[in-house]
Amino acid sequence: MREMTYKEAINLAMREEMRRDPDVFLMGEDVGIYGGAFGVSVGLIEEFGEERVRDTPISEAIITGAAAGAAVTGMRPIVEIMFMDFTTLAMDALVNQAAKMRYMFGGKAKVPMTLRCAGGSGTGAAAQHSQSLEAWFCHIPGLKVVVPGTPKDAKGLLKAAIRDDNPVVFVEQKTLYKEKGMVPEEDDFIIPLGVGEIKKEGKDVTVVSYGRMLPRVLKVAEELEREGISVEVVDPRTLVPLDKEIIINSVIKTGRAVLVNEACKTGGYLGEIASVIVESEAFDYLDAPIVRLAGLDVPIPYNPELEKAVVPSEEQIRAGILKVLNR
Amino acid sequence: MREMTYKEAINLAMREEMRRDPDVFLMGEDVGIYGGAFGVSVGLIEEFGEERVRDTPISEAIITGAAAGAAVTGMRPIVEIMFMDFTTLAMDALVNQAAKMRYMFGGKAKVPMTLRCAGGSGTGAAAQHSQSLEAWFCHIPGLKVVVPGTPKDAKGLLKAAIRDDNPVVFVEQKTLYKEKGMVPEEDDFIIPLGVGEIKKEGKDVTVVSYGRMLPRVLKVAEELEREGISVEVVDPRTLVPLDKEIIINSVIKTGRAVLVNEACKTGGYLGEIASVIVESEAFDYLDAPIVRLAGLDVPIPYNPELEKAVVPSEEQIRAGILKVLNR
Amino acid sequence: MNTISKEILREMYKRMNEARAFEEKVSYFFARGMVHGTTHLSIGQEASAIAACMALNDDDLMTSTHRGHSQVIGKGIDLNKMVAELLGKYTGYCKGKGGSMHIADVEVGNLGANGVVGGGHGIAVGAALTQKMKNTGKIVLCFFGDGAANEGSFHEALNLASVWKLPVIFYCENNQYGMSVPIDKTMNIENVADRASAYGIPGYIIDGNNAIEVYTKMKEIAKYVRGGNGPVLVESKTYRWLGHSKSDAQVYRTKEEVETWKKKCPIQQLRKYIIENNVMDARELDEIENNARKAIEDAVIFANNSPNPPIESVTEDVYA
Amino acid sequence: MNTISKEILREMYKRMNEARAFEEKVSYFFARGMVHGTTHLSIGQEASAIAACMALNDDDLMTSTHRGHSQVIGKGIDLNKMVAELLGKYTGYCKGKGGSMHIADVEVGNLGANGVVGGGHGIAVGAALTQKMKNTGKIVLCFFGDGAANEGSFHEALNLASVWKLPVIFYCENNQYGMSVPIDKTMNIENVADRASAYGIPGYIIDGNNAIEVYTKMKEIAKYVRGGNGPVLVESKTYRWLGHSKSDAQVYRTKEEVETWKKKCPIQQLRKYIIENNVMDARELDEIENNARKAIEDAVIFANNSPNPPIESVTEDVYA
Ligand SMILES: Cc1ncc(C[n+]2csc(CCOP(=O)(O)OP(=O)(O)O)c2C)c(N)n1
Ligand SMILES: Cc1ncc(C[n+]2csc(CCOP(=O)(O)OP(=O)(O)O)c2C)c(N)n1
Ligand SMILES: [Mg+2]
Ligand SMILES: [Mg+2]
Repeated sequence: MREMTYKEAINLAMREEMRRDPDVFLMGEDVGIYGGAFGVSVGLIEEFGEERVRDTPISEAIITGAAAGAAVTGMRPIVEIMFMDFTTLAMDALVNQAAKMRYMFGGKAKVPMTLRCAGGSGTGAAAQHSQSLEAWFCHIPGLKVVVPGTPKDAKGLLKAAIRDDNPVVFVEQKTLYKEKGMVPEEDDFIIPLGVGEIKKEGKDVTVVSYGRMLPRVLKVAEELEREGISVEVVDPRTLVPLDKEIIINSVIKTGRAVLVNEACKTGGYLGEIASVIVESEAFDYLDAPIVRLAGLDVPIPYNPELEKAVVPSEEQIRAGILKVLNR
Repeated sequence: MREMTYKEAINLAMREEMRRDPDVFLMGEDVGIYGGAFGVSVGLIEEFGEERVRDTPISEAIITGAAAGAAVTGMRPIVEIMFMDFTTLAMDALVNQAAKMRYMFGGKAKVPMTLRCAGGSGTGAAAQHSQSLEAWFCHIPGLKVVVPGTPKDAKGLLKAAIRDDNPVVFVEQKTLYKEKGMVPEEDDFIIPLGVGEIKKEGKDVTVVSYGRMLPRVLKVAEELEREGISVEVVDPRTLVPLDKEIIINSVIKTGRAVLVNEACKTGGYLGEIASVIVESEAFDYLDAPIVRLAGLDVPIPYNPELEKAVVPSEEQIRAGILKVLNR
Repeated sequence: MNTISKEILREMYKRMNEARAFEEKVSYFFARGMVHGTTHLSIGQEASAIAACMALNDDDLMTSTHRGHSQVIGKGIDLNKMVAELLGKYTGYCKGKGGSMHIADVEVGNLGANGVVGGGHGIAVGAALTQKMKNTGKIVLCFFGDGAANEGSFHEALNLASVWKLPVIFYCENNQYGMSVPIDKTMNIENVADRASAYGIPGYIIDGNNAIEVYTKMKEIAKYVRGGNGPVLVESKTYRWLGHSKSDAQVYRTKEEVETWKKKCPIQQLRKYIIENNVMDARELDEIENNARKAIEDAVIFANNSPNPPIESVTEDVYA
Repeated sequence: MNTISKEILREMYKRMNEARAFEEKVSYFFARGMVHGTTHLSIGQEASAIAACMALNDDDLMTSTHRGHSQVIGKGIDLNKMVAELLGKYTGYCKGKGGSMHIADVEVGNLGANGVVGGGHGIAVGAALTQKMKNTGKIVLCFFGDGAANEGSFHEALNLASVWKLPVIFYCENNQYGMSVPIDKTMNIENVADRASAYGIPGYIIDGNNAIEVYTKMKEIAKYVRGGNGPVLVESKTYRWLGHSKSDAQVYRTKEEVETWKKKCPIQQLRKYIIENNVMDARELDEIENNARKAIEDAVIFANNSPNPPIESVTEDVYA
């Protein structure tokens, strides 16, 4: 175990996997000597050279399509799309090609590629550089979707994603890049996709959250703990496949659920999680309506105060939890 | 009122709006002399000429971007993207440009464009020509999303979409193109966006459905009626803005809700509708868990029997309704 | 020209006749509503597709298109599995899940037909990247149409392949139309091949109805690409005889135009060449033709006798 | 050459100095963490952007880029509103919602900077289509970078505009790098302008650091485009002096390279030209420079005195 940032953890995961398996390589815009727009791949080109750390032209569609083509012929590409917003340029490659090849071809292909991208607001980058679009990918069978909320999860999940034989969309959180945490250094530390984690145990209310909102939720949960309210915080970590059991069991235990993410509320993945709960046996245990706390249904504005107002604040999370507790 | 097909109703809506307003024009692949892949624009080029019915190169991204650019400078373009699956190639233009321009520019722009596309399976066109991706668009503030389920709605809603000052994604249903219904012929027949309709009144259970599944749901509802079960069928018609009231009021009345659509279940818009219900006062009236009946989480297969098995059948809809009634 | 062996010519003539017979059969099926979905036939384009494939090595790779029957038959394919796939059978290449637009056989390097115009560009580039990184000596043949040359993916693919010097042949089958729209309404230049200069790569124009020319030139081109010189753009001028897909009234072109091109039938041209050059006689060629037709009939019997996919299979193979 | 009026030269020199002063101020703000977000400065590219804009009519349209400050100042802009927007104020062009990357003023034909590389291509094409359909006689200037020329949207846009003969100037500011990657690693050709031939349109190369050349050539080019001859591709060779965005250690290029280009300072070149041709003397020019700096200081005061947007405005203007 060593303390490192979320960014370093991702860097280390790539480094280890590239050392382990010569078929793993990285491509993307400015991933080479620049180290990626957020510095995530710093040092990789020095260790692995230009053949395996490939600066590309600004061509998101073809980079992603080429990853699919390389994957289906035996490589294990990692593609970096600089901002999640620019996956809009790569949707055919990802959704119509990579995600569907295996099924369309009757199971006779596998597409082991990982698409990394940086999601979320909070950096003053405005409407075209700040979206949280994970719900889109979750809606596409054939894709797996991961949103790590801690450095440890980032490392373990990215390694699992790279080793997975399916296309995985790995959504990094810009505002977490510099967050620190203890991270196992063993090469074989893997967090399997589809396994959530109880980030804090509790008994009065379940809060399901992931990614950037997680530290916020945990902070509020600890404050409330001191006030005598016991909050259980569940982090699914992977959105597809979703660890439904861990969520359902927690809600059965607490009888109350608050769901928190940063993405726009309407059509977001919290709707799915809420539905999974109400469709399950947990429905009968629900003592209060489920509360979804999500981003406002607006593009991300530039002004810092407006930008902050778009995503759930600690106060709003606190209020949401108290509301579901009827306090 | 005249009986016509869904396809004819769409054609008529475009024709009327193009006659009324010289700024309205249509562009897309093969929309001219071919009349569109599904024959929806048949005859328009004869009436309006090549300037206003524009065959384009196969370039979805730029057609959509050009629509945004034409709209923001004073035209009211209708773009046809042949299959909904190919909106994957136009997502930047639609999502990062058209949807956000007004907000990013502080309200000083409007983007009155309509993007028509054909969604859904059931025609043997397999995985890349059959998707139902409406949930994606619903997640993007700035876009409106319409999925008409009858010829009448198709006409009234398309006219509203064309007259709307925002980008509207108008999702046509391939398998409904030849469905017939009575359609008002008045030029000023408009169905406002955001207003749902109770397609059949009932008191025992609410079924919310739209688009292709609607005729199926209505058929089952009528059968059940004869068996003494009174089903209310609510069609939101526009998914964004969503007529929450009509859904909530119905569920308050019946105490039970079944949601039916064709799109893949995970991450689909039914999750949003379910959440809207459980977040509202209707939660307290719910006598049973909400049931979502949606497409399987698989790409659309080619074999006709497999293809049928992917979307909710009449039997499954019937079973879902009975389940929520504990029968 | 005479350097093409009899063996190759025989195989070429065989595959071209198989493709023709296959598609005539498919056309028959569709006309009678015996198959569901749609299909895009390449009758008239057999030389363009098949001779190009045959100029490559068996273990080279390819991406095919919505109009891909001749392309995959050119690559060498099991006709039984192909007809079975078209009929949605479990014994088909894709276990009945793909159909006409998604025939693939990844193991032998057929990376799949594609329902998305331009959808194969990225896959071809990626496959070529694999060959380069693994130093396999194999090259990739990327089929696409004139219409696809206007998709952004065309541009990004040719650019990326050119800067990375990837071993891929971008092979445009210019059949003069993208669906109903003639090329002069979708491009402001004479030849698709002229776009090669935008990427600093060679562009070639070949007569796609002349199997001998296609084969000979593609042999040279393949050698160049295999030599590590980077990608090329080849434009094969040809024509589709039938409508774009099953439901096409063809109001956008004249009967005369179609008739002119039918006179340039690629199969008849090859036949003539073979006979005139005394490689085989008419009887031998007739036999090949008959066998081709028979092979298709046999494949239809195989497919008809094949089971449908079990309903449970609908949820199989989404993930590996 | 001497045909450029004193008035124009004065305005050009003024705007170039305003752009320089504006960006130096922005750079200062960022260095001190006084602004949030990021920004892309165009110091060194002022002639390329401003002289191009000024060669067009005031009521012509334009799309700008992430590196758009000089472009919009070239178009003619209210500096107060611009600085206010940069500082996220309610009095800014976008009421504080857009910031550096989204300055727009649709009413005067500035259709907006764009955070998406290549994102302006479609908008420019559509705007040009409006001009053609409404027969306004106006044309559209579409700015983009060398890096953007590798996006699919570049290809689709030039192709569509060329077949529809739309009045748009595709204006590539080739500053040699897309972020950290030099153009020779992202393109296999010498000049972006060479891509014009792929669309059957004229391509021009101009010295983007020479305002006189930019202005003169763009005047001619604008005339051609306004004449209904369809689009053109212009490549303006230039260089950005500073890093790509606020956080760029510039390890990908040498100090010497930067210094060489600084010697070709577009403002100094224009100054020299004006003096040598006796259009204005050094004192006059100094005054323009000082006024430019003062205008920026005034704008900063204006912005600082402006209110932040009210929090309620966060949900306003999503829909019309
Ligand atoms: C991205 C995309 N857009 C549109 C279509 C519909 N479509 C199928 S084939 C076709 C024409 C393709 O023309 P071309 O590339 O010349 O190939 P051809 O059909 O002539 O062989 C079109 C528009 C599609 N399948 N994919
Ligand atoms: C679609 C997209 N991909 C990547 C980026 C990140 N990005 C911003 S500017 C830039 C470089 C653009 O290069 P160029 O077009 O040459 O313009 P320049 O910055 O040199 O003015 C990149 C990669 C982006 N904003 N949009
Ligand atoms: Mg064609
Ligand atoms: Mg550049």
